[in-house]
Amino acid sequence: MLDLSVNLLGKKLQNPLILASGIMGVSVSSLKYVIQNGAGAVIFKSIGPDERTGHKNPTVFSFEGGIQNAVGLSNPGIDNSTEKLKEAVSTLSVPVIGSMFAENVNNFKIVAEKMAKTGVAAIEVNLSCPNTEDDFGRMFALEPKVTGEVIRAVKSVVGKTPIIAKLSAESPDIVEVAKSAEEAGADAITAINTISGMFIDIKHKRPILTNKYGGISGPVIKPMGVKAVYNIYKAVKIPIIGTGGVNTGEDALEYIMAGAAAIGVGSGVYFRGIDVFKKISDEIIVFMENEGYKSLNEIRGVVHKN
Amino acid sequence: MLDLSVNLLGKKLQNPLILASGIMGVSVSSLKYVIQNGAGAVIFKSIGPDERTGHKNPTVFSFEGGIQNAVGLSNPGIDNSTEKLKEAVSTLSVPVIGSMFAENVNNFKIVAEKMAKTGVAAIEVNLSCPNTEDDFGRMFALEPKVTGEVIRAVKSVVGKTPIIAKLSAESPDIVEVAKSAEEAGADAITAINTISGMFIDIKHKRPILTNKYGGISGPVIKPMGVKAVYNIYKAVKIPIIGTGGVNTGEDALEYIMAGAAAIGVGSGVYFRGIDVFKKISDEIIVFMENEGYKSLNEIRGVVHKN
Amino acid sequence: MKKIDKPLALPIKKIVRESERVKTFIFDYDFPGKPGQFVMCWVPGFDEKPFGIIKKEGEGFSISVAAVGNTTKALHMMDVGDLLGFRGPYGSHFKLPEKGSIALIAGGYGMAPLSYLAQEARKINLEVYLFVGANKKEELLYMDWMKEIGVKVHTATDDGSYGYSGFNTELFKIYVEKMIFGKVFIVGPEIMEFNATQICYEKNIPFEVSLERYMKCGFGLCGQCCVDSTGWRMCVEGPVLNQDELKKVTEFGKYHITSSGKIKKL
Amino acid sequence: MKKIDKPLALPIKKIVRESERVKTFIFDYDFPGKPGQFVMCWVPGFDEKPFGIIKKEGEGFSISVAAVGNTTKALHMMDVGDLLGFRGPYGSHFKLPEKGSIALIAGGYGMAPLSYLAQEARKINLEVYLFVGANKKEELLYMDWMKEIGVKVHTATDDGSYGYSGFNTELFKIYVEKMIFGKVFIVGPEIMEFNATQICYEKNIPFEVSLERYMKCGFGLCGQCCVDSTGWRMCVEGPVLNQDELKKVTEFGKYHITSSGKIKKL
Ligand SMILES: Cc1cc2nc3c(=O)[nH]c(=O)nc-3n(C[C@H](O)[C@H](O)[C@H](O)COP(=O)(O)OP(=O)(O)OC[C@H]3O[C@@H](n4cnc5c(N)ncnc54)[C@H](O)[C@@H]3O)c2cc1C
Ligand SMILES: Cc1cc2nc3c(=O)[nH]c(=O)nc-3n(C[C@H](O)[C@H](O)[C@H](O)COP(=O)(O)OP(=O)(O)OC[C@H]3O[C@@H](n4cnc5c(N)ncnc54)[C@H](O)[C@@H]3O)c2cc1C
Ligand SMILES: Cc1cc2nc3c(=O)[nH]c(=O)nc-3n(C[C@H](O)[C@H](O)[C@H](O)COP(=O)(O)O)c2cc1C
Ligand SMILES: Cc1cc2nc3c(=O)[nH]c(=O)nc-3n(C[C@H](O)[C@H](O)[C@H](O)COP(=O)(O)O)c2cc1C
Ligand code: FES
Ligand code: FES
Repeated sequence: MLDLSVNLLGKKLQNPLILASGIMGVSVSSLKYVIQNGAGAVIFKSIGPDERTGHKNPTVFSFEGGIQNAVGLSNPGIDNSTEKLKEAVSTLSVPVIGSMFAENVNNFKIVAEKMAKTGVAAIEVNLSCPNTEDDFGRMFALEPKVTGEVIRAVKSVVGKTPIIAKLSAESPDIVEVAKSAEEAGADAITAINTISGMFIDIKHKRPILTNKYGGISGPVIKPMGVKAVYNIYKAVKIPIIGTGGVNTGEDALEYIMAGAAAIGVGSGVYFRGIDVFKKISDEIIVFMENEGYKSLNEIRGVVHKN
Repeated sequence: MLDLSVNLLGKKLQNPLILASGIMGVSVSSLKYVIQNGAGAVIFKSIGPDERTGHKNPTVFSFEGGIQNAVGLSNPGIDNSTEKLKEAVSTLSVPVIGSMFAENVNNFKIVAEKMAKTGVAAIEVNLSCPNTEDDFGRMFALEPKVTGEVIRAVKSVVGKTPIIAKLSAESPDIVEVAKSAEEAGADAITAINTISGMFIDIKHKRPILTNKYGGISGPVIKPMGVKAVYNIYKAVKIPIIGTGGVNTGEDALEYIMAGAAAIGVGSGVYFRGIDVFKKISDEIIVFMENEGYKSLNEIRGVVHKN
Repeated sequence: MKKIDKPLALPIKKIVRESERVKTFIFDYDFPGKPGQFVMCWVPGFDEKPFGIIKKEGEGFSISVAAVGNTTKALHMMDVGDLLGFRGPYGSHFKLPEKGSIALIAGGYGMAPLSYLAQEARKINLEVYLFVGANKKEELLYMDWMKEIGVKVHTATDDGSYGYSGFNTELFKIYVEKMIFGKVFIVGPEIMEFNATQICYEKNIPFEVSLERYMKCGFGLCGQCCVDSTGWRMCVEGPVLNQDELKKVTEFGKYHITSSGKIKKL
Repeated sequence: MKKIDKPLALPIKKIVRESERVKTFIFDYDFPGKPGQFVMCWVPGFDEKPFGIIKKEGEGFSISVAAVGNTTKALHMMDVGDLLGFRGPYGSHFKLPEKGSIALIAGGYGMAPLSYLAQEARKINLEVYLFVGANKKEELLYMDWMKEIGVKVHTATDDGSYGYSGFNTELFKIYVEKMIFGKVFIVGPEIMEFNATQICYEKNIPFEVSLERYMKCGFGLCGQCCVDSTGWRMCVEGPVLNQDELKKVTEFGKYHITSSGKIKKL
């Protein structure tokens, strides 16, 4: 029998498709809805030390082949979120991963410690939001050293909870950053986050987003994501959650062949609907049947051999 | 009367659309053909110290919304090119800009000196090719300091020939790089070059390009280009040739409103045909007529005021 | 129906003051959209907010906006010719029965989507009974238009300045005892909606309600508008829900999520 | 006609050895393309090269490849079921007259596009005279197919092992004196093409020739295939040029550009 299951950080996922952070993941109900539509695991929207309402709209829009967003890390703050995380962990049928951000090492520790206690399957450390430069300065994931520091600090307070470092293709040093995260104790890597850009409305004569810049996701960033995963795979031993522009089974397979252990799906919810998870799974199955594969292990990283 | 002309580096261009380097610009004839189709100026394909045949095919293909290429800086070498450059300068009806690359400061000087003597209107220094890492190492344009060194060296040997520094959005420090180039004497900035990525063919189970990675151009990189121009415009006084994903008048206007003095057009030749230059000019004119503008000066950088 | 997902700049063609708090902004553009669906309207320099789409016969499209906060007040300051940005149409829409009588229960700017629905209903010759509530007479919208197209208008004002003195839901309750409505359509403040749906459940009348939640993306990605306990997105699976769907929305009439993601009681 | 611009992986369905140096690779896929157009064929691990497209009646499509260098030799080593990647169709195509007689002048694998053209010409009942040249008898391609569809085949071999002894252009010159061809189609080594076009110019016969240049992108971007003095791209405006267009191509029969961009004499 054809098997799409993967083992990730000690958990078994029925399929490799993980809801990416910031999409849908605001409540237990919304995650449940995503799971009903076929996600193998889910990641909550990033949570920080304090409540944030985020940027003003327009914060999200879509263009040919992509989404641009500068939601601005809106979230209720960790203290308003722990109950929700616990409820999610205890009621949802797939592994629930928390996501966190902060503006300095100390706050990373505070949030991580509280989040770890909720029992989440893992904590994804968002080091790569491109939309909060004005509030928080340069993203952490640009620098190997800074990334290592944050991961080490987080690791020191989370006990056995696995840590995932979420990286950015905006760093030309992404491979070094990944290595540094691994060295600091990260248990997995997510690559990539959105890539920053600007759209101008020539009639309004201003950027479309209130934040002016915004992170770009969807198909247009897939080649940058695949390249990142391909290179990181060569450099680290920890698993990689390949993320960025996965809309179809073919997209997912590109990442898996580049070496991804699992796949993050975000904008695909817009491009193909909430059942994007089911659709991608089905498409992967068709491909594997045609090619005579039984398990994803047979094709993971296969590009490195050719 | 509506006027699309722009002054750039002491030359008057009938319109702001400049053929980007590496597209069509291999011979005097090919440039003449581009000019017949409406380009306001042309840039030759980058020329280096020695002859290079470039990477093996596949070196170029197109996907939804973009082009990927790793031509690999094929060129006949500067010594086989000076006659061609001179002929272009003396026979073509618009400003002819040379483009150059090299693997170290010394060779940059050698090529630049020879190129300057051909009488080109300017020399674009390609510091940002993402496709020759294996041969040449990391691109120069990632680092402000390295960029400054190269530009200073080039400036020292070219006499009065204006120098354009061609930068990459792959550098998170692109604004610092631009400032450093300006300080070192660059007379203009081109932003941006292609952005590196990877496409895997899941049936072949290998990257499509022989070079594995390749630079991505076309509509998908426009938001990164516009952001770069917007930010560089705030930081430097020298003119910017906004390049990346310009297929339509609207695209060009986004760049101009972000602050671009002129516009590079490359992949648009594929997406809209060789007459892309005429088409874009016409579209800009329609917009300006509708909005009642008489000259591009009225809208250049206007986004910074809103 | 093609969606526009990147804001489309459109100049205001005409502005109509409907009441003290509500203005209608008319655009010369055939924006797609069915009754109950909404557009995201970008007011440059302020914010981008959801408004019900109205396509009055002979016009492009329009939105009717109550000035309640910063953005809507800024919108009220705008002039003919000024540009707004539009995305949409988003969300589910009302489904009319093929024949018979329907009732519309409207509170405040709930009249906006329901006026468009009334027009479509009258086009196919349904009997349309409107139960509209407002604080006072001056707040009632589209009365002329509704009468013109043959809608049977029943008004209720809090101060009794026009029609029934009290809530429109009370008025509806009186009529429902003596009349048969094939379907009821409800849009207004959530408490009004809640009361109206209770009546319909009691009387076993099929209905549709538009459930407004805070919107960011408007197209199903950010999760901001998801409701308990189904997780449905009010910008995709909603805002229009029917009587069976609504039963599963346990938060209806109780609470919603703020823009930071916190729970706020009604 | 939809183009495929990202390599499409297709398994080889059948391989036919046409001659010592030429094999035909057949694919079970209805690739678009007209006679004279070409595909870019990716031989994974080697290179991606241009080949004329052939769509023989009843087959998907095929390419006939002469083993001349690394890539084509690698291609010759491949088996049924192996995958190749295809982009295209690219370039201009031959335009047949509506009636009358045409002559095809083919050298080497020039027979590939001309065989497909011959098929299309016979479909509309044109008289087709083929003047085909090769070193020796064993190098002649598609003789059975051509005869089958009613093409009048005239062969010339350098060693006289089959038909006329000498060049096919000489043979053509003999026929042209006594026959009237409405149009001539020429594909082969550039020197053969040059000689053939000289005859046509002299006799004032309209013709089309396929002018091969080194190709990289195949779709008009890289400039690799541009010719002097027009700057036309042989992957877009060419490879098929007519007698008037060809006059403007001053480099024809003289030189071309190598993959580094240097000029190389014929
Ligand atoms: C599906 C839908 C259809 C709507 N149709 C109309 C309409 O046709 N006419 C009309 O006048 N109003 C309509 N609204 C409400 C309208 O969006 C708000 O009045 C407007 O956003 C207020 O913005 P503000 O900045 O002026 O006020 P604020 O001070 O920001 O907010 C006032 C109140 O408006 C609501 N609100 C604010 N922002 C949002 C948001 N992004 N999404 C949803 N609700 C918000 C909240 O209840 C808030 O308390 C609709 C809302 C939804 C969800
Ligand atoms: C429009 C066009 C149609 C063609 N159709 C056919 C065909 O139907 N059948 C066939 O056998 N051959 C055809 N060719 C020629 C074929 O492309 C070359 O034989 C092939 O590229 C040789 O590659 P190689 O690696 O085996 O040999 P190499 O050793 O690389 O080259 C041998 C010779 O082939 C030519 N060549 C090599 N690379 C290219 C290239 N990228 N573009 C153009 N020419 C090149 C050059 O003349 C070179 O000297 C066509 C060429 C063009 C331009
Ligand atoms: C609307 C939106 C909000 C997002 N919010 C977050 C977030 O809070 N934290 C985070 O780590 N990533 C966030 N992301 C990035 C996604 O998790 C993902 O890395 C990115 O969108 C690329 O994947 P995709 O192309 O599948 O969308 C967000 C993306 C979008 C589109
Ligand atoms: C096929 C191809 C070859 C290129 N070669 C060069 C080059 O030699 N030198 C250079 O500076 N840029 C080169 N570029 C980059 C372009 O000049 C341009 O910066 C980039 O393509 C973005 O613009 P576009 O989106 O309009 O194509 C090349 C681009 C393409 C597509
Ligand atoms: S507003 Fe974003 S999902 Fe509904
Ligand atoms: S092969 Fe690139 S332009 Fe023709």
